[in-house]
Amino acid sequence: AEDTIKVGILHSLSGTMAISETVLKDTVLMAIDEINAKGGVMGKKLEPVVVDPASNWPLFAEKTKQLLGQDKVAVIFGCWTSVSRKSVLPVVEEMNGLLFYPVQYEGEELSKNVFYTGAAPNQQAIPAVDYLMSKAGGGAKRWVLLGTDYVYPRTTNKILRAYLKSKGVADKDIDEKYTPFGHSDYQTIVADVKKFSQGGKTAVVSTINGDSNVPFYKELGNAGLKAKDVPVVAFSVGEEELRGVDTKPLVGHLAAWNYFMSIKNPTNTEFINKWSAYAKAKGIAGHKDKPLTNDPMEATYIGINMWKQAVEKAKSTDTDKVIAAMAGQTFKAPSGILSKMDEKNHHLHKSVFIGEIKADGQFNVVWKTPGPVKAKPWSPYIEGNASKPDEPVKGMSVVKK
Amino acid sequence: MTPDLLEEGARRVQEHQALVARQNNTASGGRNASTGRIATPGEVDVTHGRILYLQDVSVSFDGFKAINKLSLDIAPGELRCIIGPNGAGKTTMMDIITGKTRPDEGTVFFGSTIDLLRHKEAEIAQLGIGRKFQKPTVFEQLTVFENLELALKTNKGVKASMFFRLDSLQSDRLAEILVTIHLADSVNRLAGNLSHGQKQWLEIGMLLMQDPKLLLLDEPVAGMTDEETARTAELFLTLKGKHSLMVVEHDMSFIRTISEIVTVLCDGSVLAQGTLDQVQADERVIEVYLGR
Amino acid sequence: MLTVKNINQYYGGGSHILRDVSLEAHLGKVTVLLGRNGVGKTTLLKSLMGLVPIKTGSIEFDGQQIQKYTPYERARAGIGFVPQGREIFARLTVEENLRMGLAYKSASTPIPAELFELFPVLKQMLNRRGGDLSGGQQQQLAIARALAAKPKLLILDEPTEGIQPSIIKDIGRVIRMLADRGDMAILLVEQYYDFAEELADDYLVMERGEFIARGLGKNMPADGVRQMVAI
Amino acid sequence: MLLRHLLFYATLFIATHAHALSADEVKGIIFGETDTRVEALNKAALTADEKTVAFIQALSDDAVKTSGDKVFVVKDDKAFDPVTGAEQPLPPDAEDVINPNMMRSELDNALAALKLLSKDEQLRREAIKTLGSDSDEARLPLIEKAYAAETVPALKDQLEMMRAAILLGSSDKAKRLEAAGLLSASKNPATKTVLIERLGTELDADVKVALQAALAKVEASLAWGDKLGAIFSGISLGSILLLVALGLAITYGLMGVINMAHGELMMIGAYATYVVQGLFQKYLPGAFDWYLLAAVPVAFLASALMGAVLERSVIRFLYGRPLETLLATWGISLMLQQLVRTIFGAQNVGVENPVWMSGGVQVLGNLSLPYNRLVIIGFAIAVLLGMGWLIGKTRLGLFVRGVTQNRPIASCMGVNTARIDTYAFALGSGIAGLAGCALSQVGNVGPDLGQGYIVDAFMVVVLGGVGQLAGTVYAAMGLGILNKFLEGWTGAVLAKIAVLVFIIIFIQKRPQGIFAMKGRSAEA
Amino acid sequence: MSTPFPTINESLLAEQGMEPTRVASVAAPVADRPTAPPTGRVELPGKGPLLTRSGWSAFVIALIVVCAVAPMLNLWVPEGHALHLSTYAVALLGKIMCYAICALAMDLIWGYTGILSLGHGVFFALGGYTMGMYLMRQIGADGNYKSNLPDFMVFLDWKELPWHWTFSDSFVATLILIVAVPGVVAFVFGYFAFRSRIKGVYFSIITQAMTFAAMLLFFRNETGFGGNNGFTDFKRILDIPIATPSMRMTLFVMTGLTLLGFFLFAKWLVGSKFGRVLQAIRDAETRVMFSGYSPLGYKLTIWVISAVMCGVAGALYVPQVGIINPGEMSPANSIEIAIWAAVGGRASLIGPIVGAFIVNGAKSWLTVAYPEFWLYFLGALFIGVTLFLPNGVVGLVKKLRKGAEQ
Ligand SMILES: Nc1ncnc2c1ncn2[C@@H]1O[C@H](COP(=O)(O)OP(=O)(O)OP(=O)(O)O)[C@@H](O)[C@H]1O
Ligand SMILES: Nc1ncnc2c1ncn2[C@@H]1O[C@H](COP(=O)(O)OP(=O)(O)OP(=O)(O)O)[C@@H](O)[C@H]1O
Ligand SMILES: NC(N)=O
Ligand SMILES: [Mg+2]
Ligand SMILES: [Mg+2]
Repeated sequence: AEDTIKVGILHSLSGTMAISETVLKDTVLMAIDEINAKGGVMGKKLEPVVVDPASNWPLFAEKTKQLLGQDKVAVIFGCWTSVSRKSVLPVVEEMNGLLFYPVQYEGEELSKNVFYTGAAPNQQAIPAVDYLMSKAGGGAKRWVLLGTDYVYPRTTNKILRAYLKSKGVADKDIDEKYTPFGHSDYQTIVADVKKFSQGGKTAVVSTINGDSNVPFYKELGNAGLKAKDVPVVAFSVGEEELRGVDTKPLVGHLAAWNYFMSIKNPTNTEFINKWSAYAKAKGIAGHKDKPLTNDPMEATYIGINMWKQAVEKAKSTDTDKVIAAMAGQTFKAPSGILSKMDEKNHHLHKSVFIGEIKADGQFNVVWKTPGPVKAKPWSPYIEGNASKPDEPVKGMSVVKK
Repeated sequence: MTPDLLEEGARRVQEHQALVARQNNTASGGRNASTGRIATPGEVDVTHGRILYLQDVSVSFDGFKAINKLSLDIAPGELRCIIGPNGAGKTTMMDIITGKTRPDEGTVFFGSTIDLLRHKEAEIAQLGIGRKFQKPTVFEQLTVFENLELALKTNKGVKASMFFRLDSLQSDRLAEILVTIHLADSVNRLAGNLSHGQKQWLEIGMLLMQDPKLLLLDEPVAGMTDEETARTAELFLTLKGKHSLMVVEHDMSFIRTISEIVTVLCDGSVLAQGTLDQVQADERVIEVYLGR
Repeated sequence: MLTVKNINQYYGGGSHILRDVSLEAHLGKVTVLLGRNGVGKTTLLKSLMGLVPIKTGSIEFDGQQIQKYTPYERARAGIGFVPQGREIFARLTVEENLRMGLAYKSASTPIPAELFELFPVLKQMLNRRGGDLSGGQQQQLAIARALAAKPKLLILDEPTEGIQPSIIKDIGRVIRMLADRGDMAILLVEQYYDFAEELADDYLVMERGEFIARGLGKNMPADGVRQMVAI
Repeated sequence: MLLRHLLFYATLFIATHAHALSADEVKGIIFGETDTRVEALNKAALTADEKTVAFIQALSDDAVKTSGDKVFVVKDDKAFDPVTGAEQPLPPDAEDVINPNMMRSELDNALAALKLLSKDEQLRREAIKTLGSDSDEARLPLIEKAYAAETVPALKDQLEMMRAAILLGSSDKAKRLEAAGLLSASKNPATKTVLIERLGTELDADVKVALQAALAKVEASLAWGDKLGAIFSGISLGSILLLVALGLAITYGLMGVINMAHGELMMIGAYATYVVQGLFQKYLPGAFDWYLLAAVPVAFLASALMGAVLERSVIRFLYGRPLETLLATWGISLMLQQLVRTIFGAQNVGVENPVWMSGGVQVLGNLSLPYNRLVIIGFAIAVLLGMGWLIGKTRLGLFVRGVTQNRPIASCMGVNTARIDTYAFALGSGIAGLAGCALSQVGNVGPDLGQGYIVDAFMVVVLGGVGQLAGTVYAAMGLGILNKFLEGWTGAVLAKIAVLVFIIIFIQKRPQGIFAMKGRSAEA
Repeated sequence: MSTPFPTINESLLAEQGMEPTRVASVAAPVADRPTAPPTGRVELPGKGPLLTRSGWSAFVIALIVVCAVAPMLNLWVPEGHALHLSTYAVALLGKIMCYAICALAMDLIWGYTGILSLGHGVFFALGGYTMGMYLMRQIGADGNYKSNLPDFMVFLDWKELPWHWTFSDSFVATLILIVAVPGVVAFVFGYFAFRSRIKGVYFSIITQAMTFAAMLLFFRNETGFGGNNGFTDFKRILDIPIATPSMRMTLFVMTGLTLLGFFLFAKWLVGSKFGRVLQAIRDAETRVMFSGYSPLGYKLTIWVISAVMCGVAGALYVPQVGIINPGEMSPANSIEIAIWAAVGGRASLIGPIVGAFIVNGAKSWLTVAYPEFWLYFLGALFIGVTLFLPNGVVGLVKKLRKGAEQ
């Protein structure tokens, strides 16, 4: 056991989240193969430990205990939903483990034991709204904030509402709507959006998550709500989600991410090729025929590579040493930038891209930030956050053995 | 209404009017101290000579009148036999008495104070009306013993049943009944594994355990051998007097052994009433029921 | 017509119900089977229908060995069955119940009109659900249903139970008539002794899963069958 | 489509001062920031000739590529120079021209404006529809010209509305008043937008009053569309609930199998549809639009077959033990989900609407009924009638009902109960497959598809009254319409909660569902 | 005429230690001569003891394991030692014991009374949330926002605790509410449902509707229970840090004791006449009514008892797994509870407990050992149990034991 380093992979392979998370497990496995092929980390091979928390939040915590306590993994790559992360958090903190979280989320959190490689709200939501307000984006004046009823959409919309207000948008021009998880009938919602849009140029910000997106987009297409009339910008819809949608009627609707598969640069080409080859070789269902990459995959990939660099820098897999070594790590990201881990706040600096859906399910990048944006996990648009330190607070009354 | 019922009714009306007249003459304004009774709630009051009293009861199912202006009464301690063609409404009548079916109209009284239409099935059972179904219904997953134990007359509240223990008196009674119903050797068998006839007996046993004031027995000897039929008849005769019984049967020899008054139901109302010989001689009864 | 040899039957718990039971039933004859409650009459009939498995023994019907047949194959071979406790299809209408009786006939086979002559009440209630009928009406329906397909062997398990006297008489007449036509064998389980005696061409008395007496119907009084059944 | 365009080029009225498309114009339209591209486009459009039109059309169809500063129009795998029309080799590094929303909208408008003067009435109609919401003042002369030339009264009216919408921005108060008056007769939702926007900037009190009056009238005429729309979406949701529940009405309602794998049988139907789609794409691309028709029987058979296998191998041992069926079918459902994950992957797969199911009929200005919803409603009715006939009127149906009520006795009547059970379960499963096929047209096709509907399906069957087909129909429609009615009022989340609470309360009133069986037969 | 009631010698009615068999398909000893004439002496089965001798020994062993062996192996045996009971194992066993309580509760209502609840998750969650509220308050001002209000409330801009949090800072009140909240909810729901005589699947489905509606309600942030994230990041209980080995062990032992206690209680309950009335209701409710029992009271009583047991399980569960969220109310979770009971064997009390351990143990092991295939195994387990073990695992054991005896 001494000649390998164990790496925990904590993504749901069954249950509702398997749709999104399974591919992240494969991404980690691919990266591990790649690292091992190049000689591993500090001369040791990485050994993946895959578990299935089955989209069950308490099970995430239990599996984390097992990974850290029984299997003694050096690091965990995992979680997608915020609630799964929240469930895992006390455990990694108590057992002083290390978690890399690869999905965009609502912020309002900063743990010493977690590295957030997905976007904070200011790295995704705010730029997207800026774009839609601009002339090129259509100059939206009215806003429908549409989401699945849970914390990530609620928080994001709260931040957006505050932001829009600061830009002079009146309350009557903002319509906030939520649907239950797994909601599958969007007729009323789309009809409402249509009606709302009669009152002036309207844009829809969608934080609809997971399975509901397909029926939502199908309904948009049915109802003839075209992007040029009412553009919809989504924060949880990427290449993988569009796999299940007939995109022809959706051309022009938008998504904001820090990575798109369609971004053209050599790093990305290499990344896509690597993934395609891996998916073929392993016969990953779906991807072996139509390989797709997306933002959380990129974030996962950056995460594991940065962790490798940090371990090598620290010359140890000791959590505290690796944490220290992570600060300021850089990695040439498939999105085309030199991605950097913030010195303090455990979040990546990320470029923001706005893409429009193309008929083939890919995205046209129509706008991007001039350079990487530093994450603000504590959004200034939420009261009381101004005084928050931009780094994990140490010694949070956790009792050690 | 049959003539004898009419007569009976008229007699009772006269009696009642006379009583009212008498009472009104007293100084206490009709409240005659010596005849005044306190109607105890839940206790059946049979001072008027009737333990069960149905008047003008009708019920229909999807337009089909199963019971049609049925009037009938039974005296305390009486053993009344009810016969009538298949579909005459005998079982439906029992359904009404026991609260299983709500009539569309009419009154049903247990004694002179208890309006059965205001009570639920369990309450009616607790008031003292026991019933044996046409199709034997026992607790199939419980043993014979447990079936009888459950039927035992006792406090049937939740708390009481949690702390219930069979006392020796009750044990004796249970044992007696086990013998009566020929299931003494089957105390621990599951009721569901009994044969049809054994279930019939078990159900009768449960009824005995319940010790009701009024027993409604829907075809109790169906599927029994002649010998057992005879034993059943014997049993019913011993019950008579202490209990009131209403027995529905198609077995004429059985009826003959036990009957005093026989009521013939047809198309939901009383067709004839009298001794067995009387009704057997009645042309209408022969026509619709007995056959030639 | 029907030859049963040495049937042994056990229920799940291991209790031995039928012990080496053998019997025969012939065309044009009514064979009456008597016995007290719980001796195994119904179990025997169910074994004949294939509703309960038998451990050993053979059943020959109309020249075929049918002990391996499923119940529906036995029905198709020409056995009609009136089960104890009526067992009509409660949520099918009377008409549909009768149509079920014709299940293995071609779809266009009409319901024999004579059934309605026999049991006029059924015609009246053709569209009522079987389960809503009175007990006796259900029993009539059950008999009619078994007759619908004109079986070669008719098995009846206490068919008079719960039926009004006039109809019992009718049923008796029908059974006699069917037997006398000569194209049907009838096996009748009955508790109603007088009825049984009147109809019996042959009789069998069962006690604890065994036949303790058998003989010709006309000898029943002489053989003291009534006493046997009465302990 | 193609034919229409050819016709368009042939009949296009060319403005007198048209001049040929220049290379500079092309570059201006293709390269640079969106703003400047739009400017260049509109300039070119004013003096458009045939080539310009063809070029704009190509750009709008995403058929233009660039390589360096060279521009190519691609048609049938061949590249042409937009200016000369000469065929050219397409460099391998050629890239698509990206048209963001704004650009695309301008392209459409420019094309529409050019088509306004077409001789083809259909083209004019389309053009008017496209331009409907656009009140660009620069286009006024064109519209007036078209108005003068228009002969079809309905189109003339619409052009007048467009003219009025533009005039609303006129500096002449009288014209604005006139425009407001004209617009009040509009039934077009776009008019509402125009009026609201003008109201925001209007200073003149008289005009404001007129605008408000017009707005009120327009809103009143739109209200109808909203109401009908809500009812339609209720019926549409109801039809989906019905489809989802019908199969269960057999496997559960009639056979008493608490079939937790019902959802997965739908999922199989949906995946079967996906597979058929794939086969058509591969082997019959020409007939792709009709793949769904082929998918219907395939989905039915796939699920029916799976149902038959399940019945033979598991369910048949469990008749009379309904609660055990819950456990076993739950296990089956887990396995089927994982099976699909193993074969098709954990992600959703894409099932496209055929062209004839995209879009919808415009019934009112603000009410269009999507074809796919209409088709599904029709499909649900067809399945319902078919199933009703099969169960209620055929011998098979009679046997199914008989067997499910009393298996041993049915077999004594000569019914091969094992076979009937298999048929019945396969039928219920097949209908689930049909539901899955329909669902693939409105929602996800993924391993979770079934889980999303199973609870609803049970609610519908039970609310209707177990074993009551008519009840199932009422329950599905009732819940669909109630849900949509509440949703418009309380939002989707509270509506869903309210519907569930409604079910709980309703069952208190009718403990056996809407169509409770009455009388003794219910207990038997 | 001979009297139909022959008198019986009292001494012959001596108590027999026989316990009546009550499990459906384990056939009772069938008398080979069913209609043997009455012998004149009737042996009535006496009331069996609460547990048999071996039952008591097993119980005592379980008690010792929970209270002494487990703590010793966890706290004193050093890590790395072969006998060491890891923290992970303690947490896992603790969790499964909570589930076992639910399964036991399910058995009372489903196995014995024949009422299948597909909404027991809601009671579990209510108990859990009640405990969770207390634990949230115990965080004090140590949360992200350094406020006395729970973080999610700060985030929602709430300035004070909503009314339903009133008693959440008192441990005693919390203990009362853990029983009272699921109890009252169950009472109200059950009262109306049973009064309307809702039965069978109709009842099952409305319980499912109930838990589904509750889940959606709790998902909403405005409801005031932390929305989708629920409660997590607990720090203290009774002002004692929660994430310590000794606290974990304490919770473990308490869970074990609760489970054993509930087991005895349930055993007593089903052994009483009350328990037999429940089974009678399951088999023939009409007959029960005509025997003079009002099923409403009986059903309601056992329903509330069952709900309260689930609530207590939920309250014990939350501090051990460290999170409570609306996912616990998803219909699938409630179905699972029924499945544990069925796998172990319904109407046997010990069965559901065994079932909970088998299913959850298998799940925990398989999700690690075969993360991609475990659902096949689990699915096959459910199918296999139904097909081959109609009385669950316990039924199999009984059968084997019987076979061995013969
Ligand atoms: N729920 C119901 N729906 C329709 N008809 C019914 C219903 N209940 C009873 N009936 C009809 O009412 C009539 C009376 O039935 P009931 O069972 O009371 O007859 P019965 O006198 O007990 O007959 P039997 O002697 O055959 O048992 C029958 O014709 C029966 O078909
Ligand atoms: N499913 C069963 N499991 C175990 N034992 C059974 C089962 N069914 C019947 N028995 C027993 O088998 C014996 C014979 O029953 P059977 O029903 O054949 O009697 P029967 O002669 O038809 O009686 P009856 O005249 O009462 O109908 C009885 O002792 C009965 O208790
Ligand atoms: N963090 C999210 N997308 O739940
Ligand atoms: Mg009757
Ligand atoms: Mg019998």
